[in-house]
Amino acid sequence: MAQSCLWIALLPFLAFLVQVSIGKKLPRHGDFVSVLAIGTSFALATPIFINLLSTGNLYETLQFVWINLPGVPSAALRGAQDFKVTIGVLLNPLTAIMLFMVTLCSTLIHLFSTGYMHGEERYHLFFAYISLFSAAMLGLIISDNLLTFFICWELMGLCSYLLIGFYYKKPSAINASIKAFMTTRVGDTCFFMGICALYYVFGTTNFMDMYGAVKAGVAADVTILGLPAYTFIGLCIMLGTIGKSAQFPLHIWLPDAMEGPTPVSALIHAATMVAAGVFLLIRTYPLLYASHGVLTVIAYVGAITAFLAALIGIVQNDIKKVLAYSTISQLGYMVMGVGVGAFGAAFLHLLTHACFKACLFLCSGSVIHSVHTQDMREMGGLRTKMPWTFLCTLISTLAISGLPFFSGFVSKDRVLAGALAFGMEHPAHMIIPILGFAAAGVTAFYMFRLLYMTFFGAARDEHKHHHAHEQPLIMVLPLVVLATLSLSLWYAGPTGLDFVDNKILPVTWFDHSVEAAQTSMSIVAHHGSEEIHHKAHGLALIFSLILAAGGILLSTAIYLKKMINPDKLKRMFGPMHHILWHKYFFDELYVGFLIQKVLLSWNRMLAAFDNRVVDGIFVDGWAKVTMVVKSVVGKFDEVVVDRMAVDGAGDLVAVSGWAVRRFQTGRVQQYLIFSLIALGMVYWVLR
Amino acid sequence: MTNGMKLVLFGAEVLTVLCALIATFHPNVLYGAIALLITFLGVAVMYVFAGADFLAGAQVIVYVGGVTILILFAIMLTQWLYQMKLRDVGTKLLAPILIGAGLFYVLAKALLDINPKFLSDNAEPAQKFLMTPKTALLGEALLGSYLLPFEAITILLLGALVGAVWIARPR
Amino acid sequence: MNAFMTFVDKATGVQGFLIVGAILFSLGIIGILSRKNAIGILLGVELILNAAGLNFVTFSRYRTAAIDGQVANLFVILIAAAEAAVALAIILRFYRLKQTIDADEANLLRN
Amino acid sequence: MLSLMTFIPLVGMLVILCLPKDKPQWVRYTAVVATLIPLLLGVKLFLDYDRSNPGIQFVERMSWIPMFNIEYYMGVDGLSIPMVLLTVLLSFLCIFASWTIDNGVKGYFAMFLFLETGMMGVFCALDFFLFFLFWEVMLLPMYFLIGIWGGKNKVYAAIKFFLYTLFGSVLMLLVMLAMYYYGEPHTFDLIKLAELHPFSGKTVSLFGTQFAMDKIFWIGLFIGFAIKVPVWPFHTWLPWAHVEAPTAVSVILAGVLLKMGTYGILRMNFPILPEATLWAANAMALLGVINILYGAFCAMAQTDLKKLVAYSSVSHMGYVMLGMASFTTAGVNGAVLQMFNHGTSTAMMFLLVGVIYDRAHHRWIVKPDGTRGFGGIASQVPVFTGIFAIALFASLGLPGLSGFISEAMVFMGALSVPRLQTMTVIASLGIVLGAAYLLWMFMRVFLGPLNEEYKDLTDMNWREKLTLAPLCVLVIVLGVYPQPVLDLMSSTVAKLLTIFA
Amino acid sequence: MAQNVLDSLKWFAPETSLVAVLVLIFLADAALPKARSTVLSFMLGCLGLVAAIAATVKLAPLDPTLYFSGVVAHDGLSSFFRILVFASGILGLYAAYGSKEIEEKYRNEYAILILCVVFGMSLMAISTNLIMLYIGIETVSIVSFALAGLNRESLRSNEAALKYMIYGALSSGLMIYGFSLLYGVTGSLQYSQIHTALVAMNMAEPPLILQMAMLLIFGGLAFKISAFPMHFWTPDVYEGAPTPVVTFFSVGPKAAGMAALIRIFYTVFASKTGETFTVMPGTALVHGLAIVSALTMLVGNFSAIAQVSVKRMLAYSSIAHVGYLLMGMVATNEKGLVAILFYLVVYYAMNVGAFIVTGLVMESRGSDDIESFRGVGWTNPYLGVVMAVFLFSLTGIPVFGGFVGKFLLFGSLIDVPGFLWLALWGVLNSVVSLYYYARIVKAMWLDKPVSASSQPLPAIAMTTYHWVGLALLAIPTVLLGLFFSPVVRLAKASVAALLS
Repeated sequence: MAQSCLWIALLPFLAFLVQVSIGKKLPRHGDFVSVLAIGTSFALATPIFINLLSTGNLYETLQFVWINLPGVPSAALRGAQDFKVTIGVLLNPLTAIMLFMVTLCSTLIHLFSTGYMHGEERYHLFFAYISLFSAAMLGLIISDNLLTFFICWELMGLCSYLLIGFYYKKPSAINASIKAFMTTRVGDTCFFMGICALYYVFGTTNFMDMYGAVKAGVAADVTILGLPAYTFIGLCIMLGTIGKSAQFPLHIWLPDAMEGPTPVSALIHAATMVAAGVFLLIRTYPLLYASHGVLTVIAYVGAITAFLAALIGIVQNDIKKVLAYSTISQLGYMVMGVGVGAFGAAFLHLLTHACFKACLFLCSGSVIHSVHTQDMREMGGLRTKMPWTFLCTLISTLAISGLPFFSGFVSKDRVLAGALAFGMEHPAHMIIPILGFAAAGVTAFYMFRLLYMTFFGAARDEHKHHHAHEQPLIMVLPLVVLATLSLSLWYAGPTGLDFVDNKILPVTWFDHSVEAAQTSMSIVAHHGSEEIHHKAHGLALIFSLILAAGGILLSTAIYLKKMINPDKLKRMFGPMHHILWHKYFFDELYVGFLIQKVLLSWNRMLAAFDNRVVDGIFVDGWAKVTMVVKSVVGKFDEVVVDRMAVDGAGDLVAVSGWAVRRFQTGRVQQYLIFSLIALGMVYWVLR
Repeated sequence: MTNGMKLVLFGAEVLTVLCALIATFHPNVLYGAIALLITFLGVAVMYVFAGADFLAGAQVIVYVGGVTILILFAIMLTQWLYQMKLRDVGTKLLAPILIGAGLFYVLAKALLDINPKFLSDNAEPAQKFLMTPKTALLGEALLGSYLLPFEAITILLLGALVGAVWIARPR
Repeated sequence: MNAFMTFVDKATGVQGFLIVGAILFSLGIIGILSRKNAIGILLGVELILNAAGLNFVTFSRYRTAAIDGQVANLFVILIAAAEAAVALAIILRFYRLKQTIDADEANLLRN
Repeated sequence: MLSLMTFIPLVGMLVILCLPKDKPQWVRYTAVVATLIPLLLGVKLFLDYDRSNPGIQFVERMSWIPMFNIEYYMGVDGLSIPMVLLTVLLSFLCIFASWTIDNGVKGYFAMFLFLETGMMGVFCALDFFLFFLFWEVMLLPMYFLIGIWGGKNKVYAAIKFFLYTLFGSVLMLLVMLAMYYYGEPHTFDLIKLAELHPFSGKTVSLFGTQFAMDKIFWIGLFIGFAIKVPVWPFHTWLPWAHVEAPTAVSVILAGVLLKMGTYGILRMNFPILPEATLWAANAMALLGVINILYGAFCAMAQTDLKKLVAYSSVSHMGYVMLGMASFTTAGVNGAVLQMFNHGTSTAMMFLLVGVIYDRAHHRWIVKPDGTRGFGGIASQVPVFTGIFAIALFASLGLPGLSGFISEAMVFMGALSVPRLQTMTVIASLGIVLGAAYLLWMFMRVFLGPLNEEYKDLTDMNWREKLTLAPLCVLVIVLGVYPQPVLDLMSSTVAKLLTIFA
Repeated sequence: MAQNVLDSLKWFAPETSLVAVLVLIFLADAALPKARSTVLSFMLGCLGLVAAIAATVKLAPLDPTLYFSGVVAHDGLSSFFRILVFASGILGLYAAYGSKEIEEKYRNEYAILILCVVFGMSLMAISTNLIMLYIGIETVSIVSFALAGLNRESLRSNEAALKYMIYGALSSGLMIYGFSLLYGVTGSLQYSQIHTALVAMNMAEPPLILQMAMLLIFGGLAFKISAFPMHFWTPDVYEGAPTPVVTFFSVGPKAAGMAALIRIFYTVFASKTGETFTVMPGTALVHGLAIVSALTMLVGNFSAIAQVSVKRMLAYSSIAHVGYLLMGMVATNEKGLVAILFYLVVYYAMNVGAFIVTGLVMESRGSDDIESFRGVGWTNPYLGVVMAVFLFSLTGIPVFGGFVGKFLLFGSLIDVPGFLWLALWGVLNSVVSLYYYARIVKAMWLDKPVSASSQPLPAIAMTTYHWVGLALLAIPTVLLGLFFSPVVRLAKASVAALLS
């Protein structure tokens, strides 16, 4: 099975190669190659998933030596010993589940794209890129070590860059692409430092070896930059996640990334790539757990992100931007989940979110494709025109809002419950669950706002409304499949409420798998008492339902029933709206100040320094050497000093010319006088 | 040496130095050249007292009879034929005099300071050497130990002659 | 009178000879350095050579009591003559080309 | 074999000098042959090289000037063989990149072949005297290549290059002499010197003060090599030389010549003066970090494509310095690998800049008057854009391409050394900056709306594509599987490290 | 006695052949019409010089001997320098007969004067007696004055002669006065006896008179080799005198001067101890030489930078090279001596080559300014290549002999305690020297053959005569950079006598 994992990742890569080299010449510009490849990957991933379902556990590895360098065996320094990097496949339940989810989503989105991107320029390249992306994502999932994990991670970043900038003639798109790449690169670099530190501490980057080492407490006393090594690594990994999963404060790139084609947004910026950050946290959970402080920081980052992003979602009018902020917010949930120790819940939320968010994006894509605008203020009343799309949107909206019968209910409640339990255990950190719950309410509010503005009410733009139509089957089918997957049916029974074994919301197959995975990852046991957890679950369920309902009701009141005028609200919360509208001024801070003011002027200064000072001293410094000599020989000449700063080469000539003229006067008797004086001076010096 | 002899010698020395001063500083080169002639004669007298009889003659013949006449001839030639002024005007004397004085100071210090194995006048070899006529000795030396320099200087004179003639000869 | 004779005694001894030589040498140097007239410079050169010759003769008499110094002086005299000949030829040629024998006027070649 | 590889270009040069003036095509084909043979021999060298033997192989040794114990001593080990291969490869490709040179064809190719001889010699020579000879031999053709076939400020650039390098090499000359005369026995044999370490613990008197001999030697050698690398603050010749040089020469300059500096440090400073090396390791690492950041910052401010690439070289060579200073398996291997990888990726960059320069006759990202230089040309020249993107991503260290592996190894090595950890973390900023300036450049040149001036731009022709293809392949293959190159060097590096461990 | 003279004459054969040729040229000049006699005089001159070299080689030293009552020595050093000075004579004749500057009608006189100078230089190299040395030096000087003014219708040539004469007269005056003082201190004119006397004096604190003597003698010799501070005449004379004469001046008298300096320094003032020499204790002679060496390099190199006239630039460069040569003296060991000898050989080839090319350019383009060199590489590639070889060799860049010369010089100094700074200084100076040498190379190759006012510049006229001559100079310049052990071995053998 591990070998089929390899093929799962390899097939899309081959498709990429085909597409990029000869794609343009193939019929239909070769889109079928990519679709077939990812489809086959899905077909390969399914048996693995089924195997997991049937056995409840799965553990296989496959290793190759990638780099093997002899070192000095007896070296005291760890780094000077042998350097060996093995790469390979780690197939455990987490892998299997992710593989299944990603291939499924990818396949559907590939299918959707064939319709959505139809007729675009560089159509083949689009498929090449998303194939490469799929390959990288799948490669990341099956990686058994952090190095290949990182490689795939970066390749995804590349694809993200390429795809955001797909419309490369559009300045906003290319700006967004650079922003995305650079912002994530900041996180990636930290992540990479973490990997280096990990290698330094454990001598390996392999996950399983790392788990073992952490369990054994290897090098627990090593410090890096004054921090305990585990903490350093943990923080680095966290920063990697913050970059990739668009967490506060590096979240700014994701909304802009919506400049890319919508399927890309669905696949990369909602379902898979951004979730890779969370997957990273899950993969390295034992290490994070061993460095206590880091998890709490992670929880805070997640909670803050979840809340802040949700708030921005309220004021956005661009349908994709709303979804982008909601993605950030939901990712915040997952990160928070990992942070508070609700490891399984976060992972489950990752899965459910992938389905309903992909569905939402595809729906929005469908809408955009139909009305040719992204501004919700120009939509409205599309319910009738696009019934399937509407239905799917509705289902996913309900799912994301966390209502019963839908998948979001199951996972989000678990995350919130975990957070609440954490808060109850450590009352000092109670703000984390509070932010989480608040975000849940806000989420419900803005998602329904989206729903109402798009599909309900009267058409605001008659022309666009008139042209709107339902999409072809190839585009609708993925919507339907994803919407179906957003039902709680697949996870915890039809309602999502199931009280078995005194547990709320059990997802039997999933829990078993996660438990098995936890065992293999040597995660000892979750902390806190059983009782608190149980209590928290109950409370969380109630709170979240109340808040979600509140959000929906408020939204209905404002946007459907028009009982409250949104503009009035806007005025009422003027400063607040201002802040939200400017997204807390992060862009201004980063781009406007840090990059344009600080960095660029610093660069210009350095470049100027390079030209003037360094050159001035070291090349044109010949002039200075001559100056010294000259001041010994004769008297100082201000003109020459002035000129020295201008051009050293010319000055060298000028200076020496001056000196020579001073002595080589052409009068032989003067020469003799100079000679005799010099002779006398030499004698004087030596005397 | 009697006191009279000493006074003659001393007079010759004083004359030499005075004429050398004139030769150096007199603005008129013609007077300078004539003073130089007297200087040469003074030096020749000193040679005699130092026991260099042949050299004194050579000095008179070569310097006085040759070099100085040559110089005077050159001066006359250039003056009378081309009506040029002989006076040096606007000579810058400060640096040369300082250098010369410094040099003289150091040399005098060095020369007066030496404590070599000088022969006193009364020493036997000194007296013997002083009294021997030098012509024969010089002849022996020139054909003996100094044969090669003696021969080699002919080449020098030949080269100098060819060169001088080539340069001075009108077109 | 006695003091004068002591001085004369000294002056007519080895030190007197040497000092006269040193004076001639220094004056020769001054002459070469200060004379504008090229022939004047030549006078300085002759003074220097005479100073050296005087030294040779003096040392030959007082230091070695051997003929070497005198031979050396003989060569110096000969060379001085040769040098004077070439020098005068050059000066005359200079005079012909430039209508002056002012050494300062020879400043065509300079930096 | 090494001698053949070294001197066949020289023979080619002589042949070219004898060819008639009006047959430029003959000249070019002669140059192709004269570089192809060393390339083929290089392949054979690669195949025959015994990877498990850390010592010198393919030794050619004979007495040359016995009076001074100077030998003609050539050989390769793990440090030099990647450089040798890089040299023969890039030289061969550069002949094609120089195809469009049309004034003074004879002279150009003659000089170029002469340059190859010098480069090969530097990497193969194991006698210090011989090494120095080749080191200087390179200087002359380089001077002419920049000075005659260069750009607008070629003369200034050429003289600056010449002066700088000469300054470095005379210091090296002094150290060489000192090593010979102070060492016991008197020898120029680098291998023997490395075995004996004859300079530790001795002192030398300079300006009335006693200095530790090995440290003085170390500094002298280091400055000589640092100028070539170029280590900040000796780097200012580099942007000039690169910008003014013709394309192929820039390629050689960045691809091979810069590596001579670090190669020299590894060949001499490390094994011969190990104690001084340890003493200076932190300073070296610090200079490396300064290089990384300084180069990156300066690159960001450039508006000339070539200058940007030039400064990026400064930055990238900083990684080599950092890796070397770590004395770890990963670090030093990574440094050597980075030398090779930077050779390929930067060569690509310069070749590509040359391609666009051939067409547009300028290289401005932003013209000096502030108007837009290139812009949006991606749609006009898709193949060029694609290959440029590969080079660029390789250069910014994108995983999967060669630059990443070496950078990663350098960082892994450097972070394994507690004393370097702070610096390493600061240096990691270079990764971010590298991406920043390259992508920003890419955006301004290739993306966005098309600048109408360039709507007639033609894409790369076959010659250019074929020139770049091998490098492209190398960049990708070594990004995926670097072990073939690492195998060449690893045993030698391990042996080198035993001195320090 | 007679037997003794005849014995001595055997050793004196090289010079004798010169004198014979001199007489023959006189006869030819008198007997034949000008057109034919000039060719003949050239042939005869070369023949005589070659014969002299052959004789020197034939006599190549077995045991060091003093002859002619000890005023001259026959040893390795004299053989080596004799060959050098004879070679410089051949080069002088070669340069003159290829140049238009020395007109047909001057050539007989030129040949005679050159031979006289060569004779004098040879005496300088072999003399072991102050009088002999003085005569040698004066022969060289006085005849050189005439040579500098050979172009008697040219004001520049005459001015050069005048300056040379005045400067030379004062310098030789200083020297002969210094000789007289030395004679007074030691009571002898013979080197070996002076040395013995000095050793016997055993001075911890040398008397002032001895210091003055040394200073004045050095002043005279410094004039001959144009070392600081007696270098001022060099650029003016080099610029004014006819180029072939300068070509000759730049090598021959320098070599002879170095020979004299080496002999005086090592046989009079120094005693041998092991591999190195001990210079008279209590004197700062070596330090003085070091300072002079450093200042000579400095003055030469930094003055050369500002020059426009290439002849003048080469004049300053030749001063700088004397500075390098003096480094070998400072080393006071065998290595230093060997380095000086070797460097002189290389210096001959490269400097003469550079001057000959300069002369050619001057004749074709009317000026020796750097501007006149523009594009020479493009109009005359051969000339451009050989000139570049000479110049790079002068800079001291490897594969050229100049590098090996510097290599040996720096090498001789590197392990001499207390003088490492001089080696460093020399190294820095050689970097500076690149600056001006490269300017010529730049003008030749990096500029196109058009003048500043974009007038096309003509190609340089040259004949096979020049082609061959330059090749004969360029080939050793390169070869000495690659295979230098034969010459080094020769130099070692030559200085062996000083060491034994």
